[in-house]
This record gives sequence, structure tokens and C-alpha cells, in this order.
Amino acid sequence: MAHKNIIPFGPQHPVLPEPIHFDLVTEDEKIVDAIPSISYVHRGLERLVEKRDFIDFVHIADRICGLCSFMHCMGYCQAVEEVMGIQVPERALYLRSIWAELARIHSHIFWLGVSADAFGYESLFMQSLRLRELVLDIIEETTGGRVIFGSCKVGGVRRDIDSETLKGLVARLTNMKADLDELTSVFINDYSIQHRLVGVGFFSKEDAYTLGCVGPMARASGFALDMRTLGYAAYKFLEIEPVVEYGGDCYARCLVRIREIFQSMDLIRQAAGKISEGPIDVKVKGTPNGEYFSRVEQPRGEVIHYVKGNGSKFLQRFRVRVPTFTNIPGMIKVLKGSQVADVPNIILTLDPCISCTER
Amino acid sequence: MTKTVVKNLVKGPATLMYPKKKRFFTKITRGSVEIDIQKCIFCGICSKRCPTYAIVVTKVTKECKEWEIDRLKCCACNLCVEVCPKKCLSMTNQYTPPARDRTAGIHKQIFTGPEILTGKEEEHS
Amino acid sequence: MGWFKKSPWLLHYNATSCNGCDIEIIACLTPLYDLERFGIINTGNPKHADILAVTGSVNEKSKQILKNLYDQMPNPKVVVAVGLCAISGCVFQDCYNVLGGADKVLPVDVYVPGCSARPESIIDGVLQACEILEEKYAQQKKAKQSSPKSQTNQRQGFNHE
Amino acid sequence: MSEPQEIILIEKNNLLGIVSDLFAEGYRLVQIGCTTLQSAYELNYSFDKEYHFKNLRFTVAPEEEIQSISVIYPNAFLYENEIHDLFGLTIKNITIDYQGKLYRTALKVPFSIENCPVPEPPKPKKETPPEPPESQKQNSADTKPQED
Repeated sequence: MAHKNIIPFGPQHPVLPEPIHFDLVTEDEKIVDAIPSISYVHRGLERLVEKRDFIDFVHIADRICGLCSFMHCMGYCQAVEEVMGIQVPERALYLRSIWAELARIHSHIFWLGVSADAFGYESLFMQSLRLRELVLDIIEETTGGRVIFGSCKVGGVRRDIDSETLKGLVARLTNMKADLDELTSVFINDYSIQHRLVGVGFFSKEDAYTLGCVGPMARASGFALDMRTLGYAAYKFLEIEPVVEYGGDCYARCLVRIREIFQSMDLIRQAAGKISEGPIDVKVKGTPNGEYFSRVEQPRGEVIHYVKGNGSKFLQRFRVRVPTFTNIPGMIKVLKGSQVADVPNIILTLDPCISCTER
Repeated sequence: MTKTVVKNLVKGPATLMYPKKKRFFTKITRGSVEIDIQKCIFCGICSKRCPTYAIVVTKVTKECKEWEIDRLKCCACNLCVEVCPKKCLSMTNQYTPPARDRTAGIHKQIFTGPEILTGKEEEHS
Repeated sequence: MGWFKKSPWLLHYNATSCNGCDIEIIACLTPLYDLERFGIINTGNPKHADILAVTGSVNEKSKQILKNLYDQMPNPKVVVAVGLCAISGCVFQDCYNVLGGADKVLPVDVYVPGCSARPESIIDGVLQACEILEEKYAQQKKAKQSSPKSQTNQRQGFNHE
Repeated sequence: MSEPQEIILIEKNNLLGIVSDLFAEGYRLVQIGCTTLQSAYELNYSFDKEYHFKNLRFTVAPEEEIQSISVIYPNAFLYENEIHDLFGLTIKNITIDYQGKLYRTALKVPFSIENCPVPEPPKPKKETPPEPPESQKQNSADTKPQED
């Protein structure tokens, strides 16, 4: 008796924070197929390398995405440095790691808030974003911007964090931990949240692997993939263990992100303890000639910045492959067979960032 | 839960009563670009490097030179401040107020000699 | 604050933004800034909204959606362009797929600068938008009184008086 | 610090065979990328297995057809549609074919050779001493501040 209906979902929809469009093919309340359609946010910034030379392009790399701004900037700078063979000073590497982890914390807390909003838990949304402001204050004090950091450049970093501020930063994060514990315990233990998340949107490890999923989505299915173990920036000096959960459902993805917040705090503490004095940047001479795929772990997963230069100061090709883009096939797979009422939840637990997906 | 309620009752509101109470900006907050026109040599590097084409430097005659910034275009990336060879640009921590008029952000400084003759401010409609 | 008598509702649409301004708009609704104390609610439905906050430099595909949203909003309505992208296109103004500003598509009333726009700027901008809304409402009322033929549209102005 | 990146040059016709071998070995598809060259397109197929990064690379002429690998790696369909829409290459047998509707841009095929010629000209010959390119008049004006 069930006949198929197509429900268009998006790009503007009360529960969607970002413009993505889905055609959901449903049988009664069950989704049998989902066809995404993107490009509502396509800008075409990859071709801006024609207009901006490789040093000034950092400011555009900074603005690929508002949530993981620093990671994009860092990935781009790493790729260029690798092509040109620039040895970045150690202090700059540590500072990059610290800012990257701060960005991860604020992005994950933001995600917690937005997902709480998606399952109708508004007070939790407010509490999460209130905590996030504390992280943003730290970011503003160290970089000068709230969302767009603008602190990374080819050959190092723009600003230094003096040791006094660094100590204060770690202390503030430690103070925040108590509040965060309280907040996350609601996510972990609350009955209604478990009811909405446990068993919803199951995704097996095999699927995660063959569909090329990355980030918390892969790690929640038991697939330990974390680019930070590659040891870029200062991660080679820090102890890092990928956070892995084996549930594979929305709840597991939530747990991965919660545990990563605490992991990031720990990494900042480690980095602040090990950081040594020294210069924060080196002079950049010459032009890039060569190519490199730089891989960086974003809050959403592995991001790839491909840089190809041919000896002129304008890059020949710059390409970003962002985590959401590679997670979309997985998202479709999870959506198939789920209930219509779970759709916002499932989409959100993948933490889509459409703006960087379409560049 | 009760802990949160008690804490919230004791601590008072988390809200900053914004328009009544101004927010404290840190020293390095990137707000808007200011120029010390006396030091400027009108080399035009800032206008060439600006990612958003917000700065226009024109030499009208040998004596009369203009430095113009559109505050509604400036993305506060701090690049012009960094590349300025004379260090006459500075980043202040006050953000540009919203405007009803597209041209309200244009801020022009004209240099006609050792002293500034005109500092044409924006007029709000 | 008592500057305005109505509680306008806000509709936010991300037309090619980098997310930076979007999260700042969301931050405006959260405890530290709390736009809701002015009676402003973020709604997802264009038919409920009085203020349209546009972020991002509009592109070919989102142009139509933006127009649709604007047409669906009841009169009087105010458009706030939040962030540099919505004003001029920011660093993306050279991109092939960017129109460069919301004012290419819609009549923008308030420009909120910043990349990304600070929550304080957004609050300032939305409060200005409220004033404009009051002005427009008064104008509309006057126009209605002078031409009594549009009796049926009398209640179209505000949907939650 | 740098991670070793293997780039394997392959023939276009061997693509499906090599990719299915990689699939059998347990590699995961990381990305498919395309670069516009002077008169051809360069395709990069990146794979990863336990942090071992491997690239397959071949060049195609604009009118050549490419076989889709989405039958082997189902997640390749997005990349292939992207390449079709942005570069104008024809890719056959994509499992989910958007028919050019994935990216609807103001400029048709923005990365094609006709539309995207600029990255090539500022290339100074590698052997000869670098000199400012002539083709980019207004851009080459800022050569001086570049040095800092």
C-alpha cells in the first residue's frame, strides 16, 4: 500500500542551519532514497589563485569556512611551505597546534549546541553556546578575531602568545572543564537525548571505510582515522590517541565529539608545557614550484589542500577537498532506511559544513 | 540540574546588556584601519595588496594626494598594516558601526602639505 | 529599550556565506548577547518574518531563493546585509560565481560591516532595522488611510501585533 | 616532517584495473582532483591505506572520455560529477549522474582550458632567470612588495 513520495528538503528550512537541498524519496515515513543537491553556496574561490599571489591567498584560505577558518589557513600554509621547502620554527608549530585545538573546541561545542537545538532541547543549546563564548574570548585575546583568526601565514604565524597569556589560557580552560563536565554529562546521560540518538542512523565500520568517511563520523564507527597522528605542526611532539567509539550511531558520534573536546584541552595543556622560546616566522623567499597534498585534521575530519605551483608567484592550482564533501555519500547511506523525523538529527550528527563543501 | 539553577540565580545574568553597556575589546582586536597621514608616502602598496580593494590611493597633483578607505569593504585582515613601509597605518580595536547608506563607510584623507586640510568624515543619512 | 513598540521577527538566510557571519548571528541569540530581550525571535518561516538578515555574497543559484524569501515576507519588511560578503563580496568579489552583495538582488536597508560581523555590530544593525521598520509601518498606515480601497489588506502589515 | 607522497603515472585505459586492484588491497578513496594544464587536464586519484598516501595520475585531452570508477568506489560519484561540471570532461557510467546539475554556475565549465588560461602564462622558464611575467599587467605591478 505504500507508495513513493518525494519530499524536497531545503535549501531554506526552519531546521536547517545551512543551505543544502535533499530530495527525500519516502515510503510512508521511511526514507528509501536521498539525493543531495548542492551549489547554493558555490563561490569558486579556487580560481582566485589567478588574482592573488600565494602569500596574499592566505587571507582567502582563512575565509573558506567560518567554523574551521584556522585549519584551512594552516593546511594551505603547510602545503606551500612543503612545496617551497620552508622550515617553520618550532614555536610557530606549537602556536599553530594550540590555535587549531582552540578552533576544534569551539567548533565542537557549537555543534553540541546546534544538535541540542535539533532535538528540541533549547536550554542545553543556550548553555553550550554560553560556554563557547569563553573559548571565543580566548581566541579574540590571542588572535584579534572572533571567528576569522587571521593568525597564520606562509612561513610561520603572525602573532605570538606570550607565556603569561599562555598560562592564563590553560588555567581558564581548566576552569571551564568543570562547567563542560556538567554540560556533557547531560548529553551522555539524559534519557530524552539517548532516546533520540541511540540506535539512530547506524553506520557500520565497513561502510565508513568504503564510502571514504572521515573525522568523527568514521571514528564513531570504530575506524581510527585521525590525521593528527601524521604529526604535522606540533602534533609530532604531543601525545595523541585517536578517539574511537564503536557504536556507529548518532549517540556514538556525539560521544566522539565530547571526548575530543577534552582531548583538545589536554593537547593545549601539553603544548603549553612543551613550547619553547624562539622566532615565530621565517622569511619567505622565492616562489613555489612543485606540488603537495597537505592533510590536516579538521573538527569534521580530514581536509586536503592541494597546491601546485609552476615557479610563478601565482599558483597554478589550489584545491580543497573538505571533510563534508567526502562524508556526503555516507550521509546518504545513513539516511536510507531512517524515519523522516530523524532526518534533521542524522544530518546534524555528521556536522555538515556546506560553505566549505562548495568552496 | 538544581546546581545549575542555584548557580544561575547567584551569578546573575550571563547577558551583556549590550547597547547600554559597551563591550570591552582586547588590545589586539581587529576593528578598523586608521592612518597617520603625515607619515604616509603614498606608495600605494596597501591599496595593491588589499584583498577586498577597500583602499584607494590617488595622486591628484604633486602636492595633493588622497588616501581613501571604504570601511564597508575593509575585512580587517591587518595585511595593509603589516606591509606598510612607513608604519603609518594602525589597526584600532573599534568596529565600524552599521550604516543605512552604502557610501557611509568611505573615509577620505587628503594630504596637501605638512598639515591635513580636510578630513572628510562620513555623513549618516 | 523602548525604542520600538513591536517585536519584529528575524529570518536569516545564508546566501553563499562562509558560515562566519551565520554563527555570529546564532551567537547573538545566545545568553551573552541575547537578541531575544528586544523581542526579536529567529524564525525559519519567511511568512512570519519582518527582518531578513542576509549573509554572504549572493550567487546565481541562491539569488532566486533569496528573492522568493523576500517576496513571501509580509509588508513592511527590512533587509539587513550582515557581513562584508553581503555588502560587497569581501575577498570573493572576483569569483566567477559571485554576484557581489545582497543589494544586487534586494533593496538593502542596513549594512552591517565586519568580516565576520561582530555580534555587537549585528545587534546595532538589527536595532537600526527596527527603527526603519517602524518608519515603514507608519508610512504604510498613512498610505492606507489616504486610500481606503485596500480595506482587505488592512491587517497585512504586522502578523503578530 | 613531510609525509611521503607517492605519485604513480598511469595510462588512462588501465585506470579501472589499477583502481580495482587498489580496492582489493583495501585502499580508501581520498579524493579525485583535476588540474587544468596548457592544453590538457591532469587527473589525480588519491588513495590512502593506514596513512599511506598514493596518487594515480594521468592526463587527458579535452574531448577524451574517462571511465567512471564509481562502480568500484561508490563515493566517487560526487567527485566525478564535480569534474564534469567544473572542467567539462565527459565521464561515462557514473552511478548517480547529475547530468551537469550538481554545480550550476554563472559561468559554464569555469575550469575549462578556455576559461581558465591564466595560471599558465606567468610561468617563467625554469632554467632561465625569473623575470616578471608580461601578461599580468596589473598583477605584476606588485612585484616589489612581494619580496618581504
